[in-house]
Amino acid sequence: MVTRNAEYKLHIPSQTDNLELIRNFVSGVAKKVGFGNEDINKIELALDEACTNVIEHAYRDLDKGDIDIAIKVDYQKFVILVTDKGKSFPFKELEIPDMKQYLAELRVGGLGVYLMKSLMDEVEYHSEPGVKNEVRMVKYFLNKD
Amino acid sequence: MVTRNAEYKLHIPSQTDNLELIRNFVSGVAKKVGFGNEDINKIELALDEACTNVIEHAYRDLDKGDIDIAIKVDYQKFVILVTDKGKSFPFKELEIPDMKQYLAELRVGGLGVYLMKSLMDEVEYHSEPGVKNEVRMVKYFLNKD
Amino acid sequence: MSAFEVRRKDADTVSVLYLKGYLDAHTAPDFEQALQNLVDENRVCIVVNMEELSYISSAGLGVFMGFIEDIRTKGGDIKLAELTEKVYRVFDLLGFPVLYDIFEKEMEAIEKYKEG
Amino acid sequence: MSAFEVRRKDADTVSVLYLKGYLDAHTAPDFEQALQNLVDENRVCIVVNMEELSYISSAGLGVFMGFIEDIRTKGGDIKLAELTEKVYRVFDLLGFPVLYDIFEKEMEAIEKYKEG
Ligand SMILES: Nc1ncnc2c1ncn2[C@@H]1O[C@H](COP(=O)(O)OP(=O)(O)O)[C@@H](O)[C@H]1O
Ligand SMILES: Nc1ncnc2c1ncn2[C@@H]1O[C@H](COP(=O)(O)OP(=O)(O)O)[C@@H](O)[C@H]1O
Repeated sequence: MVTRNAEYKLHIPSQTDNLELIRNFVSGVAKKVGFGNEDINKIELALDEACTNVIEHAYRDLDKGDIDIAIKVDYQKFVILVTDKGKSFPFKELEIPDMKQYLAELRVGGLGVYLMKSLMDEVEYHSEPGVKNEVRMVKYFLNKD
Repeated sequence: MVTRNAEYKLHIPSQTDNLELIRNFVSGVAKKVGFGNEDINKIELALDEACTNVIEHAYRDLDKGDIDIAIKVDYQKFVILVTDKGKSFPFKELEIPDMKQYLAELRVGGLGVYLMKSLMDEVEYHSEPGVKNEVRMVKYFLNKD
Repeated sequence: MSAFEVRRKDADTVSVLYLKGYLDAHTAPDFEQALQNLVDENRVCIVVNMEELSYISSAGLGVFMGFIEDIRTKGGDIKLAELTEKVYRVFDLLGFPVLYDIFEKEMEAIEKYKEG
Repeated sequence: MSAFEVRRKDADTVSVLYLKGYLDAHTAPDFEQALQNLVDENRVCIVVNMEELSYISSAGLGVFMGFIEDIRTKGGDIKLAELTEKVYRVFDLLGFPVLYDIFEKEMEAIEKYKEG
């Protein structure tokens, strides 16, 4: 029996050597709530990308920082909130690459947000500058159970 | 390089089908901070026992509850705090079984706290009745690094 | 989800239960049920093969303790075989080897029933 | 910790890098270093065998993109071989098969260099 309507939270230092723990956490919860392997892999990668950005950009100039990951599950959807207290950025102005052009020009980097958007059903960014920044990603349960 | 001086937290619904996630969380952190396999296994089992007790005793009569697990690591020790908001119990009055007698009498159950104490260097229980209960377990780093 | 599985093999008067995965408070009821079925069928010469058991907590140990008296009264036993080092360490920590026959190989446990 | 490993095998003019484990922002520098070493030795006919690679994120993909131009300018290439389905899906999602030769078998990738 799959249990939904629950909240899982992980609080973890902002370091790349914690990405594996973060992936294991989210894939464990995603498996538990009934996602298949393909969706589990997508969710895992999307969260890795979101956290990598927090580590490498939001906390770039800081010695230390923490990442808070909250997973809220209800009967329709799987919501991941990634919160940091580092630097904010203008998410809406971010230029999402056209992959054909990207590859033709042999560009490097700048694929994280593109991946997040491709892998999840919804990706949003909210910032209260100086307080916290939050990435919100949603995956809906479809044709499941 | 092993990073110490950090805090990891997991917030999770009080259900036995979350024990696997809990074990993966703590063994991931224990591995990361440099414990060997034998210690990782001990820490994993001790936390399973502490959480099983919260699920089966502290929240026994409640439909729902949450467990908060905090791991605080510094250069000397690995501290696990397990917090619940369920029923408290008189930890100090608990009779710890004499295993010889226990086995001779073919007794059943009542091994959880005994195991926690055998596996960890320190085990304490604090309760603020009606507010929260907390199990605190410590494992020291010895002859490591 | 298949975090834990019990398979069963009946060989003559001996029944072998193969445990696989994680035996904890969540999965212990499955193991309990498998033992209960054996008792109900009066098949009380039991070997528990733990070659593929990767984890056991006190909830799992409790299942052994919960059945041993009844099964021995009925003239049977629960013998353990092929424990990994990790799982053996938990049994050993609690002194279980005093109470349970533990064998390296499943075959040895089965033979033991035939001898006695 | 060995969450990620790169091994290397030189066969004639071709060098094969074997990736194992998780290629993410933490481990990408190891892969980068292995490619840099090859470039420094002017060994630019490269096959990356990903049979044992269980995970890749954009940090890993970035390493491929970071070297491909320089390596092709030098007359070499990075060819990919033996991707698991999970890893292939990430490459595919981003359209990488347009830019990189991907082979089922390492041998095929090596042969391709020999052909010319
Ligand atoms: N969480 C974040 N905090 C601050 N800046 C960010 C964050 N995420 C993305 N950015 C900015 O957006 C850019 C694009 O991000 P992304 O698509 O993930 O690619 P990459 O991280 O490889 O540059 C980054 O280079 C960075 O400037
Ligand atoms: N976290 C807890 N909250 C409430 N009661 C507890 C808790 N932990 C242990 N107890 C009480 O202490 C007893 C002994 O616990 P334990 O040694 O773990 O064995 P068991 O859980 O198998 O009974 C339990 O039966 C229960 O009454």
